[in-house]
Amino acid sequence: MTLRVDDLRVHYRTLRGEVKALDGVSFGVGDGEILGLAGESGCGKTTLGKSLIRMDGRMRLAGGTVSLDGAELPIGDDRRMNPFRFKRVSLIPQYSMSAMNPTRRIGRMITELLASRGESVDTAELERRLDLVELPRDILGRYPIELSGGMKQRMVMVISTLLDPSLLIADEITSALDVSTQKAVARTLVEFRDRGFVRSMIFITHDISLTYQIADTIMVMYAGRLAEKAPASVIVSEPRHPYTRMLISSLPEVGVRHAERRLSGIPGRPPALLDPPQGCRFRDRCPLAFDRCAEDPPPIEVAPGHHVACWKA
Amino acid sequence: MMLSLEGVTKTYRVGAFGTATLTAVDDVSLDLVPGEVVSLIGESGSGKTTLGRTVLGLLTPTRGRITLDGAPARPGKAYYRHVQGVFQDPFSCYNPVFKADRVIKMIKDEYFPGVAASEWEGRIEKSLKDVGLDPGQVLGRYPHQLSGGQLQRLLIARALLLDLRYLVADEITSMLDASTRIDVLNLLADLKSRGLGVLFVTHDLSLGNYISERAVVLYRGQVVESGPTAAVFGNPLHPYTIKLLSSVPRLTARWDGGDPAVPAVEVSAGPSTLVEEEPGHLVRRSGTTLTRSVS
Amino acid sequence: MRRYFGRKLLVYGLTFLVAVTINWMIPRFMPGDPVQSMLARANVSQPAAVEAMRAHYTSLFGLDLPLWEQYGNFWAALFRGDLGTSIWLFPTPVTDVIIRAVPYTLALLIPSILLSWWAGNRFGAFAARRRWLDNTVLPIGYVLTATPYMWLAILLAWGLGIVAGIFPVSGGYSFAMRPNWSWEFVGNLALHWFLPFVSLFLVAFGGWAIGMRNMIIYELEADYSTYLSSLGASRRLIRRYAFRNAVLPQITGLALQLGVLVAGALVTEIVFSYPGLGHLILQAIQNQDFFLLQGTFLFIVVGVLVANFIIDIVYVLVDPRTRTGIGGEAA
Amino acid sequence: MTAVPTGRNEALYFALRNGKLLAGLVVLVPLLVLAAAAPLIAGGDPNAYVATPASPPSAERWFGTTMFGQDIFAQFVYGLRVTFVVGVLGGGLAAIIGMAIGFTAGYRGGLVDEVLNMLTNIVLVLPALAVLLIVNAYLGVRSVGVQALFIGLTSWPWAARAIRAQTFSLRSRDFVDLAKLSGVRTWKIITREIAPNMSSYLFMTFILLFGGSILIAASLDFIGLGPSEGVSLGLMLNNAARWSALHLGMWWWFIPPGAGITAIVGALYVMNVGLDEVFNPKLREL
Repeated sequence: MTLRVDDLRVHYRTLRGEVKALDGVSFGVGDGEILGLAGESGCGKTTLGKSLIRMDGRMRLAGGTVSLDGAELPIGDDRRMNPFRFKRVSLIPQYSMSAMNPTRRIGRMITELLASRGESVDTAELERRLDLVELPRDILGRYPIELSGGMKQRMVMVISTLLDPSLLIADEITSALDVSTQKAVARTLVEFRDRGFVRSMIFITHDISLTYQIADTIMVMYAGRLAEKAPASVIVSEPRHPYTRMLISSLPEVGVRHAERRLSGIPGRPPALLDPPQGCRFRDRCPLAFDRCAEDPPPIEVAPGHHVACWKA
Repeated sequence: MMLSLEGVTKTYRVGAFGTATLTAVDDVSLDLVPGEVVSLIGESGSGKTTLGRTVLGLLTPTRGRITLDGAPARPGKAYYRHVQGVFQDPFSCYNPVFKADRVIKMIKDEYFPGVAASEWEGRIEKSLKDVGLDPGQVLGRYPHQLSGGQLQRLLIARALLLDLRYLVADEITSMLDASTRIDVLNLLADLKSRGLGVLFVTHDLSLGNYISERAVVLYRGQVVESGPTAAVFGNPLHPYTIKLLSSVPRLTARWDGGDPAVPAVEVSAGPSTLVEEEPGHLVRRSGTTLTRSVS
Repeated sequence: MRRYFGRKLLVYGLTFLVAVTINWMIPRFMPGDPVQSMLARANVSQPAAVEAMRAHYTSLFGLDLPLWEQYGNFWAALFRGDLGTSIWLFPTPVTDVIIRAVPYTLALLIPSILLSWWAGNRFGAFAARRRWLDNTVLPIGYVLTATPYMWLAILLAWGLGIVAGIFPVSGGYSFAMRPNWSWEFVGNLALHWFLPFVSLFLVAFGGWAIGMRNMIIYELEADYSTYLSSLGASRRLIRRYAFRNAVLPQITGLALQLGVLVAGALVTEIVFSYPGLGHLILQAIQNQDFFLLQGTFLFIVVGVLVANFIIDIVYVLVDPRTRTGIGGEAA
Repeated sequence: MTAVPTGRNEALYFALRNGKLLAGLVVLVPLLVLAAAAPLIAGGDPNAYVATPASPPSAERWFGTTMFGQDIFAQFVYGLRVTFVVGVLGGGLAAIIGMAIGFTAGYRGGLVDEVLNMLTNIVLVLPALAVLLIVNAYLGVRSVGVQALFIGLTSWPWAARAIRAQTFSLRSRDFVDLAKLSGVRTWKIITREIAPNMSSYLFMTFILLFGGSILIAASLDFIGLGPSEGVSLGLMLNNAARWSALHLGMWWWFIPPGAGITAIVGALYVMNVGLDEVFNPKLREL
């Protein structure tokens, strides 16, 4: 098990109080595993991704532990976390288009970044990886503004994985891309894993169909908690949590026509996390809800590798 | 009442002193009829949004014309009474310093200054009901207090207050969550069945496929394929459409099942024309070859 | 890039044209016969000077000539370097008077602008995100930028000059001395230079420090800073990048502030009777020497334009984005 | 955690809790009151010769007298009046010109923008004080109003530039398109849709222009090109310098006017930062 997260709680400080963005999440990511983290806006998936590498100033670790390769990750301590970043945990951010310093040549920026981490550039390896993602080698002598959007995206992917981290967090990296580019990027991520540039990966996206294409396991989150986690094909074909089921059945697949089959969404909105309700958080929107749902449903392993947090599962 | 586009072209001047031109939309012809959803499908740079904005009169076509019921469309109250738009980012559509229902008040001020308050309230209520909104939940609130889905519905309700015939829906669901966007799509479909014509602009093929009667695929400003949705999606003929369809992530099949042999999309520099391959199903072919190679 | 400089030069050229036109036109707005009223206002005792004025004004306003010809004559005189004759220092040509004063003004302006810019940026960047420094520096910075240049000059002259008696408070060098290249004279020059310099430096310093502090906070929150932090880059590297990127708008800011800085130098010189352009302006006003005033005005405008252009060049050298983006060489 | 109100009250809520804004007001409001009440406090003519010349501050003459025996406190409070008037008129006029040009250029774009931008850049690089020197020297400035007029006419460019940039980015927001689709006319879109979105920004621009006008006016007065009638803080400095207050050690003559200007302008700047924090949630300290 590469990554082990136990009862992680992360809160956002706001003027109105603490928003419990992550409220007790536990899961693991195995060696060589790509975990797809799916959910709708506000479910805590981005918070989870950020927590594992760098919390921003408004985030606070409220509890729980994270361990990577058997060692504890001091995620709540910015300074002690630093040695782990880049080398053990790395990130491909949402904002690849603006992730590089606009006034430095890319090659120089990489050299300086590595030097500040006490590493030096393995030019041959770097060039091999540029070849792999089909970037010209002279890109290192260019400024970010000279690159197209797709090139920046690939360049950031190469930079982030340069030190072969154990865990890579890819946060919504395809959401701004066209479908054809999205496919190429997603496949490159798989290739990075296959070649051992990264050991395991958390692929965060709101698009379950896309996650399904590359993830080994999919974890669906709802309102700061885990709803369901299972092998990708199981999530898609035999979801057990009512939220997962309703979510998947609301997706119009190519071939589904309104005239033939009218899909429906999930009525209602997720609860506010400033003061989340007791019990199952999906209760208000759930057609199957019953008395017991007033108690928190713990995630239960209903089948090997298939965890569901629902009393009806 | 038909909304038709004839040879609409939009070019921008770019570069130093406008020496270079960029053709965003290239000779697009299209008819919209009541009770039909036409989806305009394309990736970024395809010109779909430019075309949508041109139909709304927010951009002036460089060449070609847009007519409503035979009369040339001119931006102004007369045209906007019948043709309205909803855009991608619901939060950007509302002036953040005002309450959300200001979009409705604007319609009252500009179109119905004489209507009595009580009657107007009744109209608002009806139109909110039509889009599935509870007046108590949306009126008098600030935009940030409402969800993306509610905001989009409110914009549609706003348009319905007018004598609306056509709606340009530009990526209206792409900022919404999966569980709510389908309801907005269903709403469009319902309005269609009540006689509204919808131009549904999207990059998402599955959404276009879900609600539209006809589909138009745009690539670099040109229509590369158009026809009945079932034909375009069931039997795509242009290499670009085929590639696009194969790239869409699906829940029924994984990519690593292997790609179909996708022919390279030729960037046709030479002249090309739309050829009718099946009844109503047009495909762009370069002028010289008329072979039906891909199927 | 050629287009970038082309536009800039066009603006500067037009600005110069506007400045010259203002210079030519303003006297025409004086009520009544401009020549008469000008002569009436000038309290000149020397008859020769009055004659010179009359001759110049008549050629300037050339009452019988059509307007465009008058305007043309004005430009022609300008290109000959003829700005008229000073009334105050009759019969020295205005150009000579100005050229004698310019070195003093430049000696004040250039070091105070460059040093305050450099030090202010360093200090602002250092103070940003260090709570107690931020809370002390910021108010001081605001008070400094809000201080009228002449008032700070007066305070310094009073405190360090009159009360403490360390520095002289008047003139460019002691009355007893004649300009020469001895160490003694240079030392004397420096002593007289110091207070006006410090006064200019301090006011400008406050502004740059505040500007930098705000810019660097913005840069430290930019995506590239967040990305570098996420990859565990050292604070030093992140701050270095942020500083460099925050300096760019400060360069533009320098161009925007030039007018204010020059104005500051003028009034500071007046306080210290420092023999630069500011001093000339005061004398010109007190002696109703309009030629001198107009000549000084043109000199200042040209100086500011040249400085602007230099800043433009520096900016292009420092910011790669202007080179690639504007040059249209982007891949 | 106390409850935080929503919407418009939010701004007021944070304004009342913003130290910088309050500190600025604490300095500014008393000065404003003093200026408004000048005739009540200081009698009719601030330039009247009322007391022993060159006497230092005393219980009777708080700020002492000039070397001609004028009451410096009386001059100070009347000078404050002029300073505020110059700030409001000059800053106000500059703000109006800046808004007119900024909104037009930013909203219309294209050729209109090119031309206005060129004009803005020209006035921007022209050193304002130098222009004012020439204009004032030739035409003579008798009243504060005329002085403010000239200052306003020369100090708008940066404001126009900033407003143009803001308008430019707001213009492409969808709510502007939506207003167009509602048939709202252009000027109404600018005043009702775009301007309210930057009202805080416009207000801050005005504050900076206000402070800037005061400083320019003070410099002009100091050089001797100020209004020929009345009294102003800059003119007091001019008199003090001209009559060698410095060498005579009459510190009470030159300290109050400069301190007055610094206090007003400094308070405005600090308030500006405070307002920025009030209106911009990102800057609010947690």
